[in-house]
Amino acid sequence: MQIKVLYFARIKEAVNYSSEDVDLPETVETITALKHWLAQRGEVWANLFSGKLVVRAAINHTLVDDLATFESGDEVAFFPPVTGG
Amino acid sequence: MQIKVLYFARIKEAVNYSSEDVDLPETVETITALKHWLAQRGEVWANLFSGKLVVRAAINHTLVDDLATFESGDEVAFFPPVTGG
Amino acid sequence: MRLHSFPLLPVVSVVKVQIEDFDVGEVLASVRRDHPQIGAIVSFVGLVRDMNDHQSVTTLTLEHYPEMTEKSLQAIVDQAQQRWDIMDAVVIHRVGTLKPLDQIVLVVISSAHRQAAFSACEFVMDYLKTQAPFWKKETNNESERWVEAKSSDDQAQARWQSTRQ
Amino acid sequence: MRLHSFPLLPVVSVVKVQIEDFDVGEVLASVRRDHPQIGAIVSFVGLVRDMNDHQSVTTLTLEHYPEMTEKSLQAIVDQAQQRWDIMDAVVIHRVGTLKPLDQIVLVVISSAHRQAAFSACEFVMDYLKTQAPFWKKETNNESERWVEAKSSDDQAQARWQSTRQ
Repeated sequence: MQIKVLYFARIKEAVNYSSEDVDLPETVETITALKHWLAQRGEVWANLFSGKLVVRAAINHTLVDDLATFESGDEVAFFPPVTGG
Repeated sequence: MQIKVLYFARIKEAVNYSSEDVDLPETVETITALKHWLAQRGEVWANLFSGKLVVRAAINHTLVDDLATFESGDEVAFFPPVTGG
Repeated sequence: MRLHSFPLLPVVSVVKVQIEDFDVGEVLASVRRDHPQIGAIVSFVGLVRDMNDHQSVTTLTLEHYPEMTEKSLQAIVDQAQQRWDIMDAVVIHRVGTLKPLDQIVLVVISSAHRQAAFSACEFVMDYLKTQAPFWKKETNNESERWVEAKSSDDQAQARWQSTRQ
Repeated sequence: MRLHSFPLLPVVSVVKVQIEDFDVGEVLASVRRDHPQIGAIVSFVGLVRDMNDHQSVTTLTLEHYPEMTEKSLQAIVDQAQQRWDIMDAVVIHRVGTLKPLDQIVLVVISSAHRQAAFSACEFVMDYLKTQAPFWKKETNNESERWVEAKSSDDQAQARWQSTRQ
Protein backbone atom coordinates (compact mmCIF):
# COMPACT_ATOMS: atom_id res chain seq x y z
CA MET A 1 0.00 0.00 0.00
CA GLN A 2 0.99 3.58 -0.49
CA ILE A 3 1.18 6.08 2.37
CA LYS A 4 2.73 9.45 3.01
CA VAL A 5 5.38 9.65 5.73
CA LEU A 6 6.39 12.90 7.43
CA TYR A 7 9.40 13.59 9.66
CA PHE A 8 9.86 16.41 12.15
CA ALA A 9 12.55 18.08 14.25
CA ARG A 10 15.73 16.07 14.83
CA ILE A 11 14.36 13.14 12.85
CA LYS A 12 13.75 15.35 9.84
CA GLU A 13 17.30 16.70 10.18
CA ALA A 14 18.75 13.19 10.41
CA VAL A 15 16.96 11.77 7.38
CA ASN A 16 17.42 15.10 5.62
CA TYR A 17 13.95 15.51 4.23
CA SER A 18 10.52 16.20 5.62
CA SER A 19 8.18 13.93 3.69
CA GLU A 20 8.02 11.09 1.20
CA ASP A 21 5.51 8.77 -0.40
CA VAL A 22 6.34 5.16 0.33
CA ASP A 23 5.09 1.95 -1.19
CA LEU A 24 4.88 -0.70 1.53
CA PRO A 25 4.71 -4.49 1.39
CA GLU A 26 1.33 -5.81 2.50
CA THR A 27 2.65 -7.04 5.83
CA VAL A 28 3.61 -3.55 6.95
CA GLU A 29 0.47 -2.04 8.44
CA THR A 30 1.34 -1.06 12.01
CA ILE A 31 3.62 1.69 13.32
CA THR A 32 5.92 -0.98 14.77
CA ALA A 33 6.18 -2.74 11.42
CA LEU A 34 6.79 0.53 9.61
CA LYS A 35 9.58 1.45 12.03
CA HIS A 36 11.27 -1.92 11.40
CA TRP A 37 10.87 -1.49 7.68
CA LEU A 38 12.42 2.00 7.78
CA ALA A 39 15.24 0.82 10.05
CA GLN A 40 16.47 -1.47 7.27
CA ARG A 41 17.25 1.42 4.96
CA GLY A 42 20.75 1.95 6.39
CA GLU A 43 22.66 3.19 9.38
CA VAL A 44 20.98 6.56 9.80
CA TRP A 45 17.58 4.88 9.64
CA ALA A 46 18.58 2.05 11.94
CA ASN A 47 19.77 4.57 14.53
CA LEU A 48 16.46 6.36 14.41
CA PHE A 49 13.97 3.54 14.13
CA SER A 50 15.38 0.40 15.70
CA GLY A 51 14.15 1.33 19.17
CA LYS A 52 17.11 3.09 20.76
CA LEU A 53 15.38 6.48 20.48
CA VAL A 54 11.89 7.36 21.59
CA VAL A 55 10.06 8.13 18.36
CA ARG A 56 6.42 9.19 18.55
CA ALA A 57 3.96 8.65 15.74
CA ALA A 58 0.74 10.18 14.47
CA ILE A 59 -1.68 8.77 11.91
CA ASN A 60 -3.74 11.37 10.06
CA HIS A 61 -2.83 14.02 12.65
CA THR A 62 -3.72 12.01 15.74
CA LEU A 63 -1.10 10.74 18.20
CA VAL A 64 -1.04 6.94 18.26
CA ASP A 65 0.91 4.18 19.95
CA ASP A 66 3.08 1.70 18.09
CA LEU A 67 0.35 -0.92 17.75
CA ALA A 68 -1.87 1.41 15.72
CA THR A 69 -2.61 0.40 12.14
CA PHE A 70 -2.85 2.58 9.06
CA GLU A 71 -4.43 2.20 5.67
CA SER A 72 -3.51 3.05 2.14
CA GLY A 73 -3.59 6.81 1.61
CA ASP A 74 -2.97 7.64 5.29
CA GLU A 75 -0.48 10.22 6.48
CA VAL A 76 1.95 8.86 9.07
CA ALA A 77 4.28 11.21 10.94
CA PHE A 78 7.34 10.43 13.04
CA PHE A 79 8.79 12.85 15.56
CA PRO A 80 10.66 13.08 18.87
CA PRO A 81 8.72 13.63 22.13
CA VAL A 82 7.15 17.06 21.88
CA THR A 83 8.62 20.10 23.66
CA GLY A 84 6.20 22.98 23.13
CA GLY A 85 4.68 25.33 25.65
CA MET B 1 -7.09 46.74 81.60
CA GLN B 2 -8.07 48.99 78.76
CA ILE B 3 -8.25 47.78 75.16
CA LYS B 4 -9.76 48.96 71.91
CA VAL B 5 -12.43 46.74 70.35
CA LEU B 6 -13.42 46.92 66.67
CA TYR B 7 -16.45 45.38 64.94
CA PHE B 8 -16.88 44.66 61.24
CA ALA B 9 -19.55 43.72 58.72
CA ARG B 10 -22.74 42.21 60.11
CA ILE B 11 -21.40 42.42 63.68
CA LYS B 12 -20.77 46.13 63.28
CA GLU B 13 -24.30 46.56 61.95
CA ALA B 14 -25.80 44.60 64.85
CA VAL B 15 -24.01 46.48 67.62
CA ASN B 16 -24.44 49.67 65.65
CA TYR B 17 -20.95 51.04 66.02
CA SER B 18 -17.51 50.18 64.74
CA SER B 19 -15.16 50.68 67.68
CA GLU B 20 -15.04 51.36 71.37
CA ASP B 21 -12.54 51.55 74.21
CA VAL B 22 -13.43 49.10 76.96
CA ASP B 23 -12.20 48.77 80.51
CA LEU B 24 -12.01 45.09 81.41
CA PRO B 25 -11.90 43.28 84.76
CA GLU B 26 -8.53 41.62 85.39
CA THR B 27 -9.86 38.12 84.71
CA VAL B 28 -10.79 38.95 81.11
CA GLU B 29 -7.66 38.42 79.08
CA THR B 30 -8.53 35.86 76.40
CA ILE B 31 -10.77 36.14 73.37
CA THR B 32 -13.11 33.56 74.93
CA ALA B 33 -13.39 35.56 78.14
CA LEU B 34 -13.94 38.78 76.22
CA LYS B 35 -16.74 37.18 74.19
CA HIS B 36 -18.44 36.03 77.40
CA TRP B 37 -18.06 39.45 78.93
CA LEU B 38 -19.55 41.15 75.85
CA ALA B 39 -22.41 38.60 75.70
CA GLN B 40 -23.65 39.84 79.09
CA ARG B 41 -24.39 43.32 77.76
CA GLY B 42 -27.88 42.38 76.55
CA GLU B 43 -29.80 40.45 73.95
CA VAL B 44 -28.08 41.78 70.84
CA TRP B 45 -24.70 41.03 72.39
CA ALA B 46 -25.73 37.63 73.66
CA ASN B 47 -26.91 36.68 70.17
CA LEU B 48 -23.56 37.67 68.71
CA PHE B 49 -21.10 36.46 71.31
CA SER B 50 -22.56 33.52 73.21
CA GLY B 51 -21.34 31.00 70.66
CA LYS B 52 -24.29 30.54 68.30
CA LEU B 53 -22.55 32.49 65.56
CA VAL B 54 -19.03 31.95 64.26
CA VAL B 55 -17.18 35.12 65.23
CA ARG B 56 -13.54 35.46 64.24
CA ALA B 57 -11.06 37.59 66.14
CA ALA B 58 -7.82 39.43 65.48
CA ILE B 59 -5.40 40.89 68.01
CA ASN B 60 -3.33 43.78 66.71
CA HIS B 61 -4.20 42.91 63.10
CA THR B 62 -3.35 39.21 63.29
CA LEU B 63 -6.00 36.47 63.10
CA VAL B 64 -6.08 34.49 66.37
CA ASP B 65 -8.07 31.66 67.86
CA ASP B 66 -10.26 32.03 70.93
CA LEU B 67 -7.55 30.96 73.38
CA ALA B 68 -5.30 33.87 72.44
CA THR B 69 -4.56 36.44 75.13
CA PHE B 70 -4.30 40.20 74.79
CA GLU B 71 -2.70 42.92 76.85
CA SER B 72 -3.59 46.40 77.90
CA GLY B 73 -3.48 48.74 74.93
CA ASP B 74 -4.11 46.02 72.35
CA GLU B 75 -6.57 46.32 69.49
CA VAL B 76 -9.02 43.44 69.36
CA ALA B 77 -11.33 43.04 66.35
CA PHE B 78 -14.42 40.83 65.96
CA PHE B 79 -15.86 39.91 62.59
CA PRO B 80 -17.71 37.17 60.69
CA PRO B 81 -15.79 34.65 58.59
CA VAL B 82 -14.19 36.59 55.76
CA THR B 83 -15.63 36.60 52.24
CA GLY B 84 -13.18 38.50 50.04
CA GLY B 85 -11.66 37.50 46.73
CA MET C 1 11.91 23.71 47.32
CA ARG C 2 13.89 26.91 46.67
CA LEU C 3 16.56 25.66 44.31
CA HIS C 4 17.73 28.65 42.32
CA SER C 5 20.02 27.51 39.54
CA PHE C 6 20.47 31.11 38.39
CA PRO C 7 21.81 34.21 40.12
CA LEU C 8 19.25 35.22 42.71
CA LEU C 9 17.07 38.05 41.58
CA PRO C 10 15.53 40.47 43.98
CA VAL C 11 12.08 39.01 44.50
CA VAL C 12 9.39 41.63 44.41
CA SER C 13 6.04 41.38 46.06
CA VAL C 14 3.40 44.02 45.66
CA VAL C 15 0.21 44.09 47.72
CA LYS C 16 -2.41 46.76 47.17
CA VAL C 17 -5.91 47.43 48.43
CA GLN C 18 -7.64 50.07 46.37
CA ILE C 19 -10.97 51.47 45.22
CA GLU C 20 -9.79 51.97 41.61
CA ASP C 21 -9.90 49.31 38.92
CA PHE C 22 -6.66 47.67 37.74
CA ASP C 23 -5.27 46.86 34.29
CA VAL C 24 -4.20 43.22 34.15
CA GLY C 25 -2.21 43.67 30.93
CA GLU C 26 -0.20 46.45 32.54
CA VAL C 27 0.54 44.42 35.67
CA LEU C 28 1.61 41.43 33.58
CA ALA C 29 3.89 43.64 31.50
CA SER C 30 5.50 45.02 34.66
CA VAL C 31 6.11 41.50 35.95
CA ARG C 32 7.65 40.31 32.64
CA ARG C 33 9.94 43.25 32.07
CA ASP C 34 13.70 42.54 32.17
CA HIS C 35 13.44 39.20 33.95
CA PRO C 36 14.74 36.60 31.47
CA GLN C 37 14.71 33.99 34.26
CA ILE C 38 10.92 34.01 34.24
CA GLY C 39 9.46 31.13 32.25
CA ALA C 40 5.90 31.18 33.56
CA ILE C 41 3.37 33.72 34.73
CA VAL C 42 0.07 32.58 36.20
CA SER C 43 -2.62 35.10 36.93
CA PHE C 44 -6.03 34.99 38.54
CA VAL C 45 -8.75 37.59 38.10
CA GLY C 46 -11.90 37.47 40.24
CA LEU C 47 -14.99 39.18 38.86
CA VAL C 48 -18.40 40.20 40.20
CA ARG C 49 -21.09 37.82 38.92
CA ASP C 50 -24.71 38.80 38.37
CA MET C 51 -25.94 35.76 40.33
CA ASN C 52 -24.69 34.30 43.61
CA ASP C 53 -26.33 31.52 45.63
CA HIS C 54 -29.35 31.74 43.31
CA GLN C 55 -29.93 35.44 43.97
CA SER C 56 -29.43 38.20 41.48
CA VAL C 57 -26.75 40.79 42.28
CA THR C 58 -26.98 44.46 41.37
CA THR C 59 -24.15 45.79 43.52
CA LEU C 60 -21.42 44.23 45.58
CA THR C 61 -19.86 46.28 48.38
CA LEU C 62 -16.57 45.23 49.91
CA GLU C 63 -15.77 46.27 53.45
CA HIS C 64 -12.35 45.59 54.94
CA TYR C 65 -10.19 46.18 58.02
CA PRO C 66 -7.73 48.70 56.65
CA GLU C 67 -4.96 48.35 59.25
CA MET C 68 -4.98 44.58 58.88
CA THR C 69 -5.69 43.93 55.20
CA GLU C 70 -2.37 44.62 53.50
CA LYS C 71 -0.46 43.02 56.37
CA SER C 72 -2.53 39.88 56.03
CA LEU C 73 -2.12 39.75 52.23
CA GLN C 74 1.62 40.28 52.61
CA ALA C 75 1.83 37.40 55.09
CA ILE C 76 0.06 35.14 52.58
CA VAL C 77 2.44 36.16 49.80
CA ASP C 78 5.44 35.63 52.08
CA GLN C 79 4.25 32.12 52.82
CA ALA C 80 3.89 31.39 49.10
CA GLN C 81 7.38 32.72 48.41
CA GLN C 82 8.82 30.54 51.16
CA ARG C 83 6.97 27.47 50.03
CA TRP C 84 7.59 27.58 46.27
CA ASP C 85 10.44 28.65 44.06
CA ILE C 86 8.59 31.64 42.68
CA MET C 87 9.77 35.13 41.79
CA ASP C 88 7.47 38.15 41.78
CA ALA C 89 4.03 38.20 43.33
CA VAL C 90 1.38 40.87 42.87
CA VAL C 91 -1.92 40.97 44.74
CA ILE C 92 -4.44 43.76 44.13
CA HIS C 93 -7.82 43.70 45.86
CA ARG C 94 -10.51 46.30 45.38
CA VAL C 95 -12.85 47.67 48.05
CA GLY C 96 -15.95 49.84 47.83
CA THR C 97 -19.03 49.30 45.69
CA LEU C 98 -18.77 47.24 42.50
CA LYS C 99 -21.23 45.86 39.97
CA PRO C 100 -21.44 42.70 37.85
CA LEU C 101 -18.55 42.31 35.37
CA ASP C 102 -16.26 44.47 37.57
CA GLN C 103 -12.89 43.11 38.57
CA ILE C 104 -12.47 42.39 42.30
CA VAL C 105 -9.07 40.82 42.74
CA LEU C 106 -5.89 40.08 40.81
CA VAL C 107 -3.10 37.67 41.76
CA VAL C 108 -0.05 37.36 39.52
CA ILE C 109 2.83 34.97 40.22
CA SER C 110 5.97 34.57 38.12
CA SER C 111 8.50 31.77 38.30
CA ALA C 112 11.00 29.82 36.24
CA HIS C 113 8.65 26.85 35.85
CA ARG C 114 4.90 26.58 35.59
CA GLN C 115 4.05 24.22 38.44
CA ALA C 116 5.35 26.53 41.17
CA ALA C 117 3.49 29.46 39.65
CA PHE C 118 0.19 27.56 39.38
CA SER C 119 0.41 26.20 42.92
CA ALA C 120 1.44 29.51 44.48
CA CYS C 121 -1.30 31.45 42.68
CA GLU C 122 -4.00 29.02 43.79
CA PHE C 123 -2.54 28.96 47.33
CA VAL C 124 -2.67 32.76 47.56
CA MET C 125 -6.30 32.81 46.41
CA ASP C 126 -7.33 30.02 48.81
CA TYR C 127 -5.69 31.82 51.76
CA LEU C 128 -6.98 35.23 50.70
CA LYS C 129 -10.53 33.81 50.62
CA THR C 130 -10.29 32.46 54.17
CA GLN C 131 -7.80 34.74 55.96
CA ALA C 132 -7.83 38.27 54.56
CA PRO C 133 -10.29 40.63 56.31
CA PHE C 134 -12.76 41.44 53.53
CA TRP C 135 -16.53 41.13 53.74
CA LYS C 136 -18.97 41.27 50.85
CA LYS C 137 -22.49 42.64 50.92
CA GLU C 138 -24.70 42.10 47.89
CA THR C 139 -27.75 44.08 46.93
CA ASN C 140 -30.41 43.63 44.31
CA ASN C 141 -33.61 45.59 43.75
CA GLU C 142 -35.36 43.84 46.63
CA SER C 143 -32.85 43.38 49.40
CA GLU C 144 -29.31 43.46 50.68
CA ARG C 145 -27.44 40.63 52.36
CA TRP C 146 -24.00 39.78 53.67
CA VAL C 147 -22.37 37.01 51.68
CA GLU C 148 -21.92 33.81 53.71
CA ALA C 149 -18.49 32.21 53.95
CA LYS C 150 -18.34 28.91 52.07
CA SER C 151 -17.17 25.64 53.52
CA SER C 152 -15.72 24.85 50.08
CA ASP C 153 -13.28 27.72 50.63
CA ASP C 154 -12.24 26.33 54.02
CA GLN C 155 -11.68 22.95 52.38
CA ALA C 156 -9.67 24.54 49.59
CA GLN C 157 -7.39 26.17 52.16
CA ALA C 158 -7.11 23.02 54.26
CA ARG C 159 -5.62 21.11 51.28
CA TRP C 160 -2.42 23.13 51.57
CA GLN C 161 -1.89 22.13 55.17
CA SER C 162 -1.39 18.50 54.24
CA THR C 163 0.54 18.78 50.97
CA ARG C 164 3.85 20.16 49.92
CA GLN C 165 3.40 20.54 46.17
CA MET D 1 -18.84 18.07 37.03
CA ARG D 2 -20.85 20.28 34.61
CA LEU D 3 -23.50 21.66 36.93
CA HIS D 4 -24.66 24.87 35.37
CA SER D 5 -26.90 26.71 37.80
CA PHE D 6 -27.37 29.55 35.30
CA PRO D 7 -28.72 29.67 31.75
CA LEU D 8 -26.19 27.92 29.54
CA LEU D 9 -24.00 30.33 27.67
CA PRO D 10 -22.45 29.45 24.36
CA VAL D 11 -19.01 28.23 25.36
CA VAL D 12 -16.31 29.61 23.15
CA SER D 13 -12.96 28.04 22.55
CA VAL D 14 -10.30 29.70 20.48
CA VAL D 15 -7.12 27.93 19.40
CA LYS D 16 -4.47 29.73 17.39
CA VAL D 17 -0.97 28.95 16.19
CA GLN D 18 0.77 32.05 14.97
CA ILE D 19 4.12 33.73 14.37
CA GLU D 20 2.97 37.10 15.76
CA ASP D 21 3.06 38.07 19.40
CA PHE D 22 -0.18 38.27 21.40
CA ASP D 23 -1.56 40.84 23.84
CA VAL D 24 -2.66 39.15 27.05
CA GLY D 25 -4.62 42.17 28.27
CA GLU D 26 -6.62 42.21 25.04
CA VAL D 27 -7.39 38.48 25.21
CA LEU D 28 -8.48 38.78 28.85
CA ALA D 29 -10.73 41.72 27.98
CA SER D 30 -12.33 39.71 25.17
CA VAL D 31 -12.98 36.80 27.56
CA ARG D 32 -14.53 39.09 30.24
CA ARG D 33 -16.79 41.08 27.99
CA ASP D 34 -20.55 40.65 28.53
CA HIS D 35 -20.33 37.42 30.52
CA PRO D 36 -21.63 38.27 34.01
CA GLN D 37 -21.64 34.56 34.84
CA ILE D 38 -17.85 34.55 34.86
CA GLY D 39 -16.42 34.79 38.37
CA ALA D 40 -12.86 33.65 37.68
CA ILE D 41 -10.32 33.90 34.90
CA VAL D 42 -7.03 32.02 35.17
CA SER D 43 -4.32 32.65 32.64
CA PHE D 44 -0.92 31.17 31.94
CA VAL D 45 1.83 32.85 29.93
CA GLY D 46 4.96 30.91 28.96
CA LEU D 47 8.08 32.96 28.21
CA VAL D 48 11.49 32.28 26.65
CA ARG D 49 14.15 32.13 29.38
CA ASP D 50 17.79 33.08 28.83
CA MET D 51 18.98 29.84 30.44
CA ASN D 52 17.71 26.28 30.04
CA ASP D 53 19.29 23.11 31.42
CA HIS D 54 22.35 25.18 32.43
CA GLN D 55 22.94 26.50 28.91
CA SER D 56 22.47 30.05 27.77
CA VAL D 57 19.83 30.69 25.14
CA THR D 58 20.09 33.34 22.42
CA THR D 59 17.26 32.19 20.18
CA LEU D 60 14.49 29.64 20.47
CA THR D 61 12.95 28.29 17.28
CA LEU D 62 9.64 26.47 17.40
CA GLU D 63 8.82 23.96 14.71
CA HIS D 64 5.40 22.35 14.52
CA TYR D 65 3.23 20.02 12.44
CA PRO D 66 0.79 22.49 10.95
CA GLU D 67 -2.00 20.11 9.90
CA MET D 68 -1.99 18.52 13.36
CA THR D 69 -1.29 21.34 15.77
CA GLU D 70 -4.59 23.18 16.03
CA LYS D 71 -6.51 19.93 15.94
CA SER D 72 -4.47 18.61 18.84
CA LEU D 73 -4.86 21.82 20.88
CA GLN D 74 -8.60 21.79 20.20
CA ALA D 75 -8.84 18.19 21.43
CA ILE D 76 -7.08 19.20 24.66
CA VAL D 77 -9.43 22.14 25.19
CA ASP D 78 -12.46 19.93 24.46
CA GLN D 79 -11.28 17.49 27.12
CA ALA D 80 -10.93 20.33 29.63
CA GLN D 81 -14.40 21.63 28.81
CA GLN D 82 -15.87 18.17 29.29
CA ARG D 83 -14.04 17.59 32.52
CA TRP D 84 -14.65 20.88 34.33
CA ASP D 85 -17.48 23.35 34.51
CA ILE D 86 -15.59 26.05 32.65
CA MET D 87 -16.71 28.57 30.08
CA ASP D 88 -14.41 30.10 27.49
CA ALA D 89 -10.97 28.76 26.70
CA VAL D 90 -8.30 30.49 24.63
CA VAL D 91 -5.00 28.89 23.61
CA ILE D 92 -2.47 30.81 21.54
CA HIS D 93 0.91 29.25 20.71
CA ARG D 94 3.63 30.97 18.74
CA VAL D 95 5.95 29.33 16.23
CA GLY D 96 9.07 30.59 14.48
CA THR D 97 12.15 32.15 16.04
CA LEU D 98 11.90 33.84 19.42
CA LYS D 99 14.37 35.31 21.91
CA PRO D 100 14.56 35.53 25.71
CA LEU D 101 11.68 37.51 27.27
CA ASP D 102 9.40 36.72 24.30
CA GLN D 103 6.00 35.20 24.94
CA ILE D 104 5.55 31.62 23.67
CA VAL D 105 2.14 30.48 24.80
CA LEU D 106 -1.04 31.79 26.39
CA VAL D 107 -3.84 29.78 27.97
CA VAL D 108 -6.89 31.59 29.38
CA ILE D 109 -9.80 29.80 31.06
CA SER D 110 -12.92 31.44 32.44
CA SER D 111 -15.46 29.89 34.75
CA ALA D 112 -18.00 30.68 37.45
CA HIS D 113 -15.66 29.50 40.24
CA ARG D 114 -11.93 29.56 40.63
CA GLN D 115 -11.09 25.90 41.22
CA ALA D 116 -12.38 24.72 37.84
CA ALA D 117 -10.48 27.51 36.09
CA PHE D 118 -7.20 26.74 37.88
CA SER D 119 -7.45 23.01 37.27
CA ALA D 120 -8.46 23.34 33.63
CA CYS D 121 -5.70 25.85 32.87
CA GLU D 122 -3.01 23.64 34.41
CA PHE D 123 -4.50 20.58 32.67
CA VAL D 124 -4.35 22.30 29.27
CA MET D 125 -0.71 23.27 29.82
CA ASP D 126 0.28 19.79 31.02
CA TYR D 127 -1.35 18.18 27.98
CA LEU D 128 -0.03 20.79 25.58
CA LYS D 129 3.50 20.11 26.85
CA THR D 130 3.22 16.37 26.22
CA GLN D 131 0.75 16.01 23.34
CA ALA D 132 0.82 18.99 21.00
CA PRO D 133 3.29 18.68 18.10
CA PHE D 134 5.78 21.46 18.81
CA TRP D 135 9.55 21.08 19.00
CA LYS D 136 12.01 23.62 20.34
CA LYS D 137 15.51 24.23 19.13
CA GLU D 138 17.75 26.53 21.15
CA THR D 139 20.83 28.35 19.94
CA ASN D 140 23.51 30.36 21.65
CA ASN D 141 26.72 31.80 20.25
CA GLU D 142 28.42 28.42 20.30
CA SER D 143 25.89 25.82 19.30
CA GLU D 144 22.37 24.78 18.58
CA ARG D 145 20.45 21.93 20.17
CA TRP D 146 17.00 20.40 20.21
CA VAL D 147 15.37 20.72 23.61
CA GLU D 148 14.86 17.35 25.32
CA ALA D 149 11.43 16.37 26.57
CA LYS D 150 11.26 16.32 30.38
CA SER D 151 10.05 13.41 32.46
CA SER D 152 8.61 15.99 34.88
CA ASP D 153 6.20 17.00 32.11
CA ASP D 154 5.13 13.39 31.60
CA GLN D 155 4.55 13.09 35.33
CA ALA D 156 2.56 16.33 35.36
CA GLN D 157 0.30 14.96 32.64
CA ALA D 158 -0.03 11.55 34.29
CA ARG D 159 -1.50 13.16 37.44
CA TRP D 160 -4.70 13.96 35.54
CA GLN D 161 -5.27 10.35 34.58
CA SER D 162 -5.79 9.34 38.19
CA THR D 163 -7.69 12.32 39.56
CA ARG D 164 -10.91 14.02 38.76
CA GLN D 165 -10.52 17.45 40.28
